[in-house]
Amino acid sequence: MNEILGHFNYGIVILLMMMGLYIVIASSNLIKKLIGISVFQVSVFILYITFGKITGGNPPIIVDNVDVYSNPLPHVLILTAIVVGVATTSVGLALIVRIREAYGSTDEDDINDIDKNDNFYLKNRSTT
Amino acid sequence: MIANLELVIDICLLAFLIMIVFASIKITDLFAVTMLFGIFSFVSALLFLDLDAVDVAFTEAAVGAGFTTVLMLSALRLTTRFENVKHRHSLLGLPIVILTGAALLYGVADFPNMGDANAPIHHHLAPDFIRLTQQKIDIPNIVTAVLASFRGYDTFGETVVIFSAGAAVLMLLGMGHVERKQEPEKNLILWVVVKPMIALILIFGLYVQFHGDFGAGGGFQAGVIFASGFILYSLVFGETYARKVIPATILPRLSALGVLIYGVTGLMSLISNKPFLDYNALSSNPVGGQHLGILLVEAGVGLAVFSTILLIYYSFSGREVIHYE
Amino acid sequence: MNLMTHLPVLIVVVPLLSAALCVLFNNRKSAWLITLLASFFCFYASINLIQIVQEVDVIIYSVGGWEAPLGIELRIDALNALMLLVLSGSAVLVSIYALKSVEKEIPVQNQVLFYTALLLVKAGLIGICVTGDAFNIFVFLEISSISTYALISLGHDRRALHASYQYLIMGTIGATFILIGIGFMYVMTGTLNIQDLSQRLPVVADTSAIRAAFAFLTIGVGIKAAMLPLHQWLPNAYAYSPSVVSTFLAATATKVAIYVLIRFQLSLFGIEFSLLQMPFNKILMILGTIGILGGSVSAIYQSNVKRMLAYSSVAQIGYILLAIGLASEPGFTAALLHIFNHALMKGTLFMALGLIAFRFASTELSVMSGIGKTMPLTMAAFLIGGLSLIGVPGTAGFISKWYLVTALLDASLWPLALVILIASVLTLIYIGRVIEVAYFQPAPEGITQQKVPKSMLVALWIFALSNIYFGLYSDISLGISSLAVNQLMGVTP
Amino acid sequence: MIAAAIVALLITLALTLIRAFMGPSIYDRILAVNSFGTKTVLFIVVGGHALGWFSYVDIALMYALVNFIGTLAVMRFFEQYSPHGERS
Amino acid sequence: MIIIGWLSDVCLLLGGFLVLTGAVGLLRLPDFFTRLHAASVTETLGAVLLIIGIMLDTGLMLDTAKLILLICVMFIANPTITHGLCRAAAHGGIKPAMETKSPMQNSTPSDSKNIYENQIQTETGVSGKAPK
Repeated sequence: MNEILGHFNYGIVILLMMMGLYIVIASSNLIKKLIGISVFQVSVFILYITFGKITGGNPPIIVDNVDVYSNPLPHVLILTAIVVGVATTSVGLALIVRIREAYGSTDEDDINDIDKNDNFYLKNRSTT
Repeated sequence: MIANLELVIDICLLAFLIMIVFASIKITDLFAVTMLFGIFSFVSALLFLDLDAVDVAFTEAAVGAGFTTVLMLSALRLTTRFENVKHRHSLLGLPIVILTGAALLYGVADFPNMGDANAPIHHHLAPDFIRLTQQKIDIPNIVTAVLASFRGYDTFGETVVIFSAGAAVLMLLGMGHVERKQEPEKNLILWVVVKPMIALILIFGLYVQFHGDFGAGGGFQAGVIFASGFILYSLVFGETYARKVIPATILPRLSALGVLIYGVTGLMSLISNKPFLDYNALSSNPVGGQHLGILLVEAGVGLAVFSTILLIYYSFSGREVIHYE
Repeated sequence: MNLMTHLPVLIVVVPLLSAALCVLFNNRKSAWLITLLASFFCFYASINLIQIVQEVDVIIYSVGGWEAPLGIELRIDALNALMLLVLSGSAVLVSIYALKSVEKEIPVQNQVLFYTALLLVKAGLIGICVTGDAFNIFVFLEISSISTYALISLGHDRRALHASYQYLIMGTIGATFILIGIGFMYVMTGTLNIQDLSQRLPVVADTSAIRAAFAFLTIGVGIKAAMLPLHQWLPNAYAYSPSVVSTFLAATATKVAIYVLIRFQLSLFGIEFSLLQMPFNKILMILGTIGILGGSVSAIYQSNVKRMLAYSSVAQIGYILLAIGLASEPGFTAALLHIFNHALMKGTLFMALGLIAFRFASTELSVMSGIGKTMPLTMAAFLIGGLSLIGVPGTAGFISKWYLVTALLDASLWPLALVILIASVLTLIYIGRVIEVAYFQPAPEGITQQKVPKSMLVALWIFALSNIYFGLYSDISLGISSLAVNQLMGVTP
Repeated sequence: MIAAAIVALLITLALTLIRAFMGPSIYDRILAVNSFGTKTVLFIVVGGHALGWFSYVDIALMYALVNFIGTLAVMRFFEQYSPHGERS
Repeated sequence: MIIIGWLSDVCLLLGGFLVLTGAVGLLRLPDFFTRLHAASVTETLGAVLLIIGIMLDTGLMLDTAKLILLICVMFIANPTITHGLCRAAAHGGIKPAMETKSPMQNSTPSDSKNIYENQIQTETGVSGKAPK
């Protein structure tokens, strides 16, 4: 029983990761894909933090008469990873705004169709 | 009583997360999905708090729920609102997702149980960090000590990441210009309430910046809180006034300045032939040097994050909406 | 404060801070000057580092004054030195080349930020090649990726935006897979330092967590290195980006990802675990051969020469993966040699295309008819690059193909050697298509001798001549590669 | 008694979440999200006191501010999509 | 001392009860404005009661001062948001249920659904096609 309870958190976090990945692959809307990627990243952060936890341990802030601290290293890594995630999301959203203005739509399949007849048009354009 | 209470909270929060993500798959109105993502960040920040990660909860709430939601909304303003459902290709997605899920579960099977004290990660580096922070750096918050001093090079890389994101968004969208006719119409109650709130937010930002060594806080969180103070000002009083308070032209220079502050603090230790980012060289007694170094570095990070986030917000909200009728 | 001891960190910090300086001064000319000075400094630093490495085998520099497993250490051995030489060399030539090409292709208000992003990509890639800490690789990978997304999206064609978005989605998923892999390794061993990990991994090697970590790391790095099934982002990203960006990316970006693959396979997991126990050498060989044939065949059917070269890059990466898959000493030497030579080849070809784009604002094959006469110097350099790609004796391409074929024959895999020859013929076909259009078709009348900016021609010809130089005297490239392989195979530097 | 308050808050969070999913119009969703945010702040205060989380008051204060800004942003950006709001 | 402990327990109980009724109201009430009313009123008072309960329990410490600040922030922020939301909804075309129909029919929550359905339909026609 203790084995299953110990791994319960990991199971749920993996389920979250897979839902995030599913959103990225299944949705054809560009913004929905970005939200899927953010969900995927946040669930990886939760996985990292569940490593660092000690049951009965205190947050890694030194207080007298306490000696069991949970591990500070995953927290440092995740602070870096959160900022990386926000940076990627903001660049992605800027790209989507530009794509919307250039193509007129934020749907992956519409954009692929417009690309296809762009290529066709460019290929047999007579040279100047 | 405490143990099973934590277990109940843990299970409920995880259940909330699953429900939120499941709902955001189903809903096609992107406004609602963005708001659900806001709650998703809030609940995951709660979970971090429950798992003793105080700093991470602070950052996730400030950056995830605060800034990302506002950013996605300003992006939605410029693009369409509804998702085109008939283009769903779930048959392609399912096999890949199931395969990765199986690989993850296979990998997780050998992990030590969650929270048991004799897992390998608690015996190799963590005790040294805790011991050395007390002896050499002597500040209560070990996470800030590890972030700024032990792995200061990582945080330098991270400040450059936020700086490069600012440069990238500036390249894509430009600084934006505001002479839109439609400013937010005058809402007296909001105006009266928001004025003291902004003062409170800015003071709270300063408190978080310098409280980083003792409790939850630090450069990133303070930068984001400062920026959301100005974002609130521009939301309520309109973009033209906000750009009068802080013009968009100086923001890229400020974020470059933040990165330079961080870099120069590191280079100063090179003068006395110590390695890069070694704060012991900054002043006579090493512990004082560490404190000074961490203070300077956090100030650099705070400045870089504040100016970049405000810059990104200005680029998005200063852009014209193009109609495709 | 003597400079020599601090070179490993300065080679990363100088480009980063000069990128910040570019934004601070916010003036186009000074931005280009800062980029040039930073590139020259990095080139000078990498040459010194190579000399130091040849004497002292490994340079260890612990940042922040904290010892290895606690703090982050920069570890430079022969493999890093080779990568640094490739990176800073092509960076110098690209920054010389960039002045005129940027003025023509990039809108005025974005030029300062273009140089900033270019410096950030260079610093990110150098940062990856220098650091000895697994998580630090992830951070610097993100620095270079975010700036690469911005740079690719600056292409004049709207498809550049879509290509950059697809690269962003694939790249972020790849980076998150790398994060998962590092997390799994951290849970089982408790450390992030590559050297420390390589000592602690054998104890836990047969657990499922480490195998999953190996799989996730390989897939994550595979996406960045455009390994075969994960390469869809590369053709569009290289074809539609501005010419300066595609030149620099083609010469360096995927090579750095392959360096990370080698670093993880050999020094982190050790040869017997990564290549033999997990049947990865067979997978690499299969992926390599499919990449070679698939890339070359699809390159033939491209009408846009840049896309053609992008597909040929996928094929060349197939060569490198095949060489790694051999898991033998000559195999790794051939792989490192090809990383070095491929940077030279692709640099020449993409720079020549950049000149054509400078003149005709498009790299479609139909535009290039009769260019042999109107732009003789450019096409001559293109010809040298093409011959080197095919592997004609006397060029750098021949050296790496020769060592690859001998390595294959040592491992008595003569059918694969046959594949290499077939691929060379395929390369001859698609390079021949361009040469035939350029030299044997009449130039449309009214197009006279074209004056092309001197700085771009100088950079192009330095690349072309270095192709030939390293074809004839391969002592530098061969020397460093074999030193690197001895260190890697010795595995305990 | 604090455990009872925590359980009550958890149930409230769940109910608010259901309203956020079901909400027919967008305004119901904005309302549900805002009240979810305020309930989270309360949950932190009560949970922090009961389970001894460290510096829970700072985090609660920060949550309240971020939730205020987020909801204001949603209303501000949604103005243009409502039928009467003229497109900016 | 016992009185303070007893008092804080009462506050906590009352606060919890109020917050719970607010959430139930949020679910059960038929129309947007009634839900808005239910959610915000109970929230503000419930918040004050809960935080006072906690303050009584922590006694005189730095945290208590911060909790007072938190009460002030929530006391100001919450009603403003409710006011803003109500204005936006009225401005945005949501009609209170009674106005459109006679009191008899609008008791079933289902028909308040179709008021919003046609409103959402009008909006989906907004996304346009590419300018050639």
